[in-house]
Amino acid sequence: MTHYIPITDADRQEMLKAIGVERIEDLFVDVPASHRFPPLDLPPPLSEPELMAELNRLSELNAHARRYSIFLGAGAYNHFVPAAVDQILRRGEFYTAYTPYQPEISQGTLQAIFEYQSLICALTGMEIANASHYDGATALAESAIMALNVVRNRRKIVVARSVNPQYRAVLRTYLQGLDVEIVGDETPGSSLADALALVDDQTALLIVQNPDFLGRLHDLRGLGAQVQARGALLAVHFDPIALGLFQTPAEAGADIATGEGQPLGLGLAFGGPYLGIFTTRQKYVHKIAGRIVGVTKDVDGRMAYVLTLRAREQDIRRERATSNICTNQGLMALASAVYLSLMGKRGMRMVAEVTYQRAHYAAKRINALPGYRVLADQPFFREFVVQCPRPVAEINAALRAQHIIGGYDLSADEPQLGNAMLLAVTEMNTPAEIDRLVDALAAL
Amino acid sequence: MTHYIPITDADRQEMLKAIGVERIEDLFVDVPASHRFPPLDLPPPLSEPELMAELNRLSELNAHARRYSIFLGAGAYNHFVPAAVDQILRRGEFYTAYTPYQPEISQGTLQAIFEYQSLICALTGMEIANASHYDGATALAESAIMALNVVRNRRKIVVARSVNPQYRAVLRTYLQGLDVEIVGDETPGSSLADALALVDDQTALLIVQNPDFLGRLHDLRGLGAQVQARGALLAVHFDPIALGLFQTPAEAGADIATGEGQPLGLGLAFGGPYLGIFTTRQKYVHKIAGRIVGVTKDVDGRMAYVLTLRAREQDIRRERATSNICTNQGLMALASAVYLSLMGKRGMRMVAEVTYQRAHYAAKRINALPGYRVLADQPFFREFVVQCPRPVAEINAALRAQHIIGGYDLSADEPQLGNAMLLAVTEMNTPAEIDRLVDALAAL
Amino acid sequence: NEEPPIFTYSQPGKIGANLPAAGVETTPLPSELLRQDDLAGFPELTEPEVIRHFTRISQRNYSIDTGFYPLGSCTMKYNPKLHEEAARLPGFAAAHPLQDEELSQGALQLMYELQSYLGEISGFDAVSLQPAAGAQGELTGILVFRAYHHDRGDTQRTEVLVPDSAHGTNPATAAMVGLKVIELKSDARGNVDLDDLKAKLSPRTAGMMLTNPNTLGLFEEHIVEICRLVHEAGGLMYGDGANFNAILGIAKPGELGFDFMHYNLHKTFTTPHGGGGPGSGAVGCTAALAPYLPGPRVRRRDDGTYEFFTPEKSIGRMKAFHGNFGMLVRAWTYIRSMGAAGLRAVSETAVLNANYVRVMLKDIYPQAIDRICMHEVVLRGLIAGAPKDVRTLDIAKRLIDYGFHPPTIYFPLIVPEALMIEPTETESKQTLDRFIATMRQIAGEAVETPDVLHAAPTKAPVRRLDEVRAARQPILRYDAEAISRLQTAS
Amino acid sequence: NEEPPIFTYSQPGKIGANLPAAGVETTPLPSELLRQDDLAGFPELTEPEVIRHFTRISQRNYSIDTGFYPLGSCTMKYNPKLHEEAARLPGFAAAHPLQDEELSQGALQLMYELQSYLGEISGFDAVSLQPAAGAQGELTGILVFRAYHHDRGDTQRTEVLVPDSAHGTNPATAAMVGLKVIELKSDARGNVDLDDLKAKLSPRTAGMMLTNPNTLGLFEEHIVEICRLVHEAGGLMYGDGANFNAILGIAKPGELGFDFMHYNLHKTFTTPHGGGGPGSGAVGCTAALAPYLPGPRVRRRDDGTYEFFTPEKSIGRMKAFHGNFGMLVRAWTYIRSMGAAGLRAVSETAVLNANYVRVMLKDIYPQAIDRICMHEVVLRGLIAGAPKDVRTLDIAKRLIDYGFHPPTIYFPLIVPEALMIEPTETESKQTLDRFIATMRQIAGEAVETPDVLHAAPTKAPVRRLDEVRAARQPILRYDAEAISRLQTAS
Repeated sequence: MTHYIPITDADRQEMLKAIGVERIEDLFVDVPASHRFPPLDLPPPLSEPELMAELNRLSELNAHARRYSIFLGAGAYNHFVPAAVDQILRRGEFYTAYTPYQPEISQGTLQAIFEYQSLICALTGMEIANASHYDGATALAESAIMALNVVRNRRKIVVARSVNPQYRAVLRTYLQGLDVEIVGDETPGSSLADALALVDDQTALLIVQNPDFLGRLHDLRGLGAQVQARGALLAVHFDPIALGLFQTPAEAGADIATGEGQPLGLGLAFGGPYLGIFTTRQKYVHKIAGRIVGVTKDVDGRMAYVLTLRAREQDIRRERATSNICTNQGLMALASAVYLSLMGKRGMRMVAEVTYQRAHYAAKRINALPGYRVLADQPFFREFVVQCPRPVAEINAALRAQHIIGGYDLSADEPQLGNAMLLAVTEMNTPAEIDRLVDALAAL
Repeated sequence: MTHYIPITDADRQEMLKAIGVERIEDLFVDVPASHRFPPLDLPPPLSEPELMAELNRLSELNAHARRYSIFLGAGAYNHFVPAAVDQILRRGEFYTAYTPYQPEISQGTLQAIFEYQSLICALTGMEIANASHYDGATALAESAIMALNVVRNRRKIVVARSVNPQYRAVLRTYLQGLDVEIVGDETPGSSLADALALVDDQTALLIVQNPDFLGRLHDLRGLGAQVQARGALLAVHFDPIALGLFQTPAEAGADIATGEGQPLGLGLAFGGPYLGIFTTRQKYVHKIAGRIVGVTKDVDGRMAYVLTLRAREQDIRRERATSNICTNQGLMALASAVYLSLMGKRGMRMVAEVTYQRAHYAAKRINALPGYRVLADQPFFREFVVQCPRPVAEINAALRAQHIIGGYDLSADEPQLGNAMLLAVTEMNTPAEIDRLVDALAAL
Repeated sequence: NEEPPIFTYSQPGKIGANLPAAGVETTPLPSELLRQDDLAGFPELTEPEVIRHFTRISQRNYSIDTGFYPLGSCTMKYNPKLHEEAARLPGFAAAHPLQDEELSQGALQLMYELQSYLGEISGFDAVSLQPAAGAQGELTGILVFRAYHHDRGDTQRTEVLVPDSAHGTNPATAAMVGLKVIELKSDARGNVDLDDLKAKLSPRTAGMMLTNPNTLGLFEEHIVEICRLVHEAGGLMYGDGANFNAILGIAKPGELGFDFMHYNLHKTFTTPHGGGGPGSGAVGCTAALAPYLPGPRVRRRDDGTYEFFTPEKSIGRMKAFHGNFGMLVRAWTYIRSMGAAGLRAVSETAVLNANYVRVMLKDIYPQAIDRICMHEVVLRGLIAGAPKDVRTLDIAKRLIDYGFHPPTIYFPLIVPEALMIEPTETESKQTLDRFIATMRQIAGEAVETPDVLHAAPTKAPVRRLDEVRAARQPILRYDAEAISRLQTAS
Repeated sequence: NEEPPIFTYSQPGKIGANLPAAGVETTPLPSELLRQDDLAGFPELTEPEVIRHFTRISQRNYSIDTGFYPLGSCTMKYNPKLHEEAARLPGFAAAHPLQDEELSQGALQLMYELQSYLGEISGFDAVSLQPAAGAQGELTGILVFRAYHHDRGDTQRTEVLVPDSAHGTNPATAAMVGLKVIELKSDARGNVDLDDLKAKLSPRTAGMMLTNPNTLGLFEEHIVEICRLVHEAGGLMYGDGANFNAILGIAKPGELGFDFMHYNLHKTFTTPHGGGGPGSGAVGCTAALAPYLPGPRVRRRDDGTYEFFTPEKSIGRMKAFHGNFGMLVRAWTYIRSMGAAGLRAVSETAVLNANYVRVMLKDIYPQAIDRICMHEVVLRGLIAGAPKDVRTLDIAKRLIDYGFHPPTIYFPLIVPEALMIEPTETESKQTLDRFIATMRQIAGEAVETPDVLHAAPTKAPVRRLDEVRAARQPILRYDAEAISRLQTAS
């Protein structure tokens, strides 16, 4: 018995007697005797205060946003998380519930997901959203799987080079068992136009990202029509914060739009759990993977929420399934629903605007430093490429000493850019912090 | 409008119209014009991220238990707070409710307080407990006020020197408007026997503390009878953690027993909010100040909880009241109820035992250091007096550099002890931490 | 949906905490000092059982976070969630109150700043953060008045004037300090009756305790005159800050003539009510009274660091340590997030909301005194055409069935069948409109189906309670037998 | 008690967040790139309204923290509260996943240790923490199988064997990777039918996916033989870890002959289910398969520090960054708080609890296969004497009225009217006895008052839903008009 196990010794005796065995070991006779009760070589158990001390020690071995100024992004962003979000996440009724299989006693989770879907539709302009995927990368991979199901008999996926390289890697992992060709991202520095040029009558999907991995904003109006004219679908991977100000995937004519929900109140969390946002057109509702919540009535006529269109899922179709997704990121979807509700129309615009302005302030100041050059041939949102006078790793090491986490080192992904760093600025980087960064760069 | 005020400009116009005034200022015509709308010279408002940054800065200017080893007690103790306690405290249903005036929709708070009262009775052995006072000091002062009402026409309170000096100060503050004599604690080093000797036919109450301010455990069996034989009452101020092992106030024959509930899962919190525990005999139920919850039935026969015996309170008796207490420490009582329930019989004994053993280990090791002497003429629980080779302030300054918060400097309260420090050790001080303290003292 | 007492889950041997072993060579326990009863009656449970129990009972509570809570005189406003994070930062939640001042500069700075902000908002020269609650703030004030008079050799001032509309704590406080309470009448407009005041002022007057806006929700129209009269008689003016939410940035009590007031940080400054506490009753006063304030207070040293000090003529400590510090963190955060304009918007909106409810309901529920109100309005549960046995209590209980917490009822005592409604500024017009519609609906029910009101509530976790039984046959701690007897009793 | 969609609280101009101003010289926005629709349909609320809304809807959820949740195959065990604090420590919650390894040593050490612990508990040589959920763990495994075979030039292995009792994710996973699913029959004792297995093994066999204990709650008696047969045929054994809670310290899948398995950290290792996620589906495997695992994994450098690495023949990334790190913190904490003996006690008690429910109910609800079960038991909703139209669904819904979450029903598919009950080790005998008594009570009702079951639930926030309407006339986002039409429709 431990503090988590409420069966006492007396209970155990009584229960064993009821079961009709003598000892607890008798319940395990089906396990091959030679493999039964193996020793586990684990550290001795720790008490709660000891554990908390050790966890605190490990935690403080990491740099984090309370002690460091963070100018690193590349897919995870240090945006503001209102305290109210966590107040809701900590409610046992939400976080200790499971998938809402019994709708009568799961209306809380169901309503939250329905509102999440609705908020995401309003944010993206898209017609429908599912209850989420694991993260932005897997949502993007699911867009390819869906496209292959929608556009039958085409086995080519075109993906722009400017899509997050980790996402492109996941896409390749997901599709490696299928007979599919993935092209378009081989050449460093290749453009959206280059990718579009590859869309042909064998192509099921074109995937682009906006703002792209290098932070650049693209005008995608009309792109959907161009792609659809070639019989393919367009998937746009968006940034949910940028949508406070900028062009939606719907305006680009996207058939599918995916996003990483992390900036929507989830925090950095060393990479997860995050939130895969997936949206598409109403007409593809039966092709969408993952869960969806809809509205209906109960027998008394009360409005109620329920998981719907489940015939799509593997628990019914099994081996004909095209997705095995089972768990979604329910709690993260809830967090983002709380975040989006708190922000509202004004808040989303403000966050995007403050982020944009501070990023441009930082870019201007850095560009004025001798030896540094900001690549700004195109509009950008919160991230921009800085060409540096020295290797990025050296610069970051120097910044570290001043409790600044510098930008993403592009030398492996985009070697053609030289000593290039991808810097991210959000509304959490105060003007004073930006000035401190600039001073530190200048002093190098 | 702010993020906390949901009245929009349009609402305001509509509402003003309904009220029949033009501008919001018209609602304040009763305020003398010369004093209306004074400017407030306050710092400009901060956004939530700015506020959190500033709060974090202020927080980290303080030493705290995550960064320092704490050997300081003197009325506030660094005992273990299980994470489960805060999970319950963070529930909006508890912390955003008010006093349970409407019992039908306040059963949560009422049941929690009833269980708190019950747990405190089981812990202390006393017959009844109220819903709490502000802290240990004010609970102790209330014991004097109650005694003056129970024992009519006696105006003397005897208080032992070994009662926490801050508590004695509060006692004097509370009674300063009444014609009451407080004696017994004038002479440094005076004993319980000295105090008992002062109990005469003018005495309403004897107040003692066990373990006392210097950490010493007393055998109080029979004390109640001796005091009552002189027509007075006995109040014992107890330590709730010590009661896991040691003599209860009931065993001492106490008429009133008070305690500081801080060690019961409340944390240090730089001194508050804490929890004043107040218990007494059933026969004094109509003399007790503060709120009490009892059990009854609703009209359908369901068991239910309710504030009861309210005729005692000032909201009914007003100017004949002997206490003006209105608020209790409801949320802190809840915290301690959760703590006590988690600990249970075994846990309370373990915490007391580990505390006792580690304190004694520390005392033995320190006593073996040249120049240091532990006063251990009497059994002690978690605190003990160490006579030091140098002024305590100097020693503590040196310990600080090693992230150790040393003991309480007794030089002002008990100058006759010389360079004396009151050291506290709890189950949160690991053996390794104690060794570090000993090494640091040895190295001085 | 019922949840039994936690003791019913107990089984020998269970534990809900994961504690360390001593890990040191052991010292024998002093056997003669051990308790003899083995903690009889103490429950034994595991963590899952404890969490489930308290989670379940929490759902049997109404709270601000679940609904509208227009409890008059209590200022049940929203408690911002940021504040809960703030108070839990380790430097606040895990700092020892007696650690050296050098190790506590963050806490001291926060306290110093909060003293300044509260002084500025109220127009006072000095603030002490020590009192644990409003009632303790009152006790502080009256002790300070006494000390001030005594210090000047003026020991004959044994009377405290209190209006008949006052909170019960006011006369109780005066009585606690051994002073005599003289009650003052209210006039037809709900103000203190000036003639009665003049008649009762004397060389025995220690001071007067006044809530402004008063408990009728009305601003004392003669406040400057009242203060002048009391001062002329040698008395001091105590301001009960319970209703301070009405006048942030609207008026400063210190400028109106008050000498001393308490702040209910848990009303005006959003620290949570916690089911009845902890509160925080900081106090402010004029420079003349500052030397008598309880200590420790915080001051700034010349080098910019902070230290505790105790005023030279202090009445002493009101409690151990430095006040309910966790509440101070929340109040500081609130003031810094609102700023001057935000605080004024708070009071303006609180008053707007109350007046809106007033005008939308007073045709059915007569207003006690027909004036523009401040942050709360006192109506009366006298519905035209309803049977006499429909009382305000019934209206209140019926509101529960519609999902609302009832207003304060039967207070102030001078208004028969009082319904005291304080909406606060953190409620939307939509919520107010729903409440207004419901109140009007209930008035209709009172006339047409009065039994529905008598039977209410029927949709709460329990229905009306037998309070007489609770008092006559008190069960004040868990006792399986007594509860079993209760359950089988008719 | 109903709570309308959050959009109904929206009013123009409200905001629920307190954001900073830019505070820098501004740059014009690129007007041609701005969105055109002004965020139409986006709600506008204040913080109090948002908190109240989500608090209220939360109370319309059943959860472990409020009651018994015996959902078979889901291991709805208690989620320790310490873990929630642990995952929120700033070095875990506010660290950037791409910050330098030197700045992430605490996180890397924790991941490294968790890899080791999971490997030790399951008997595997290598662990990757990357997969985000059990289903992704399965995908990982099948991709690794494929890569392993291909790497050896063995490209003809296109079939995956899956028992007919398997979780639906197993065949779906195989299909996702383009492999063919071959279903295996179960025998009369609930084991895989060995003859069927032998008949279906071939040079085309890539591997077999097996849950052990299986979804009947039974331990595969021939597990060693099965593994031997599959290996002889050149196939690999995939272990679905969904039921791992039954065998901690009881048996190690790696020693039984499995080549690969996933761990559901949210089942066995107490990370909260979160209303359907996040999960965490770490995977373990033999040394032979380790080179194919997804990266990054963590290894220890010679100097005692930690670094990420990607195995040389890795199938690639399964998701961005390093897995659901917050869940890893919780699982690490759980293992460190339980230790070896504690983990064995977990499984022993989980199995004890399931068998206790089994023997106390199987006279009324026949056990699908009458054997000692492991951590869960599959009964059947076939009550003697009850009308035919009383179905398992009705029993499940009636449980709701008594305050219990229903078990899993109609799964596994091979058991008609299945009731799959998994009590877990964190429930007390008292709770099990109440559940058992209720199940027996319902059986009585099924015979005597079957309409009560058909009408159930009547005490939940809503009653049975029109799921057909939800699918036929889908409303998948807030649309005031559609909802209004729904409400007026008959």
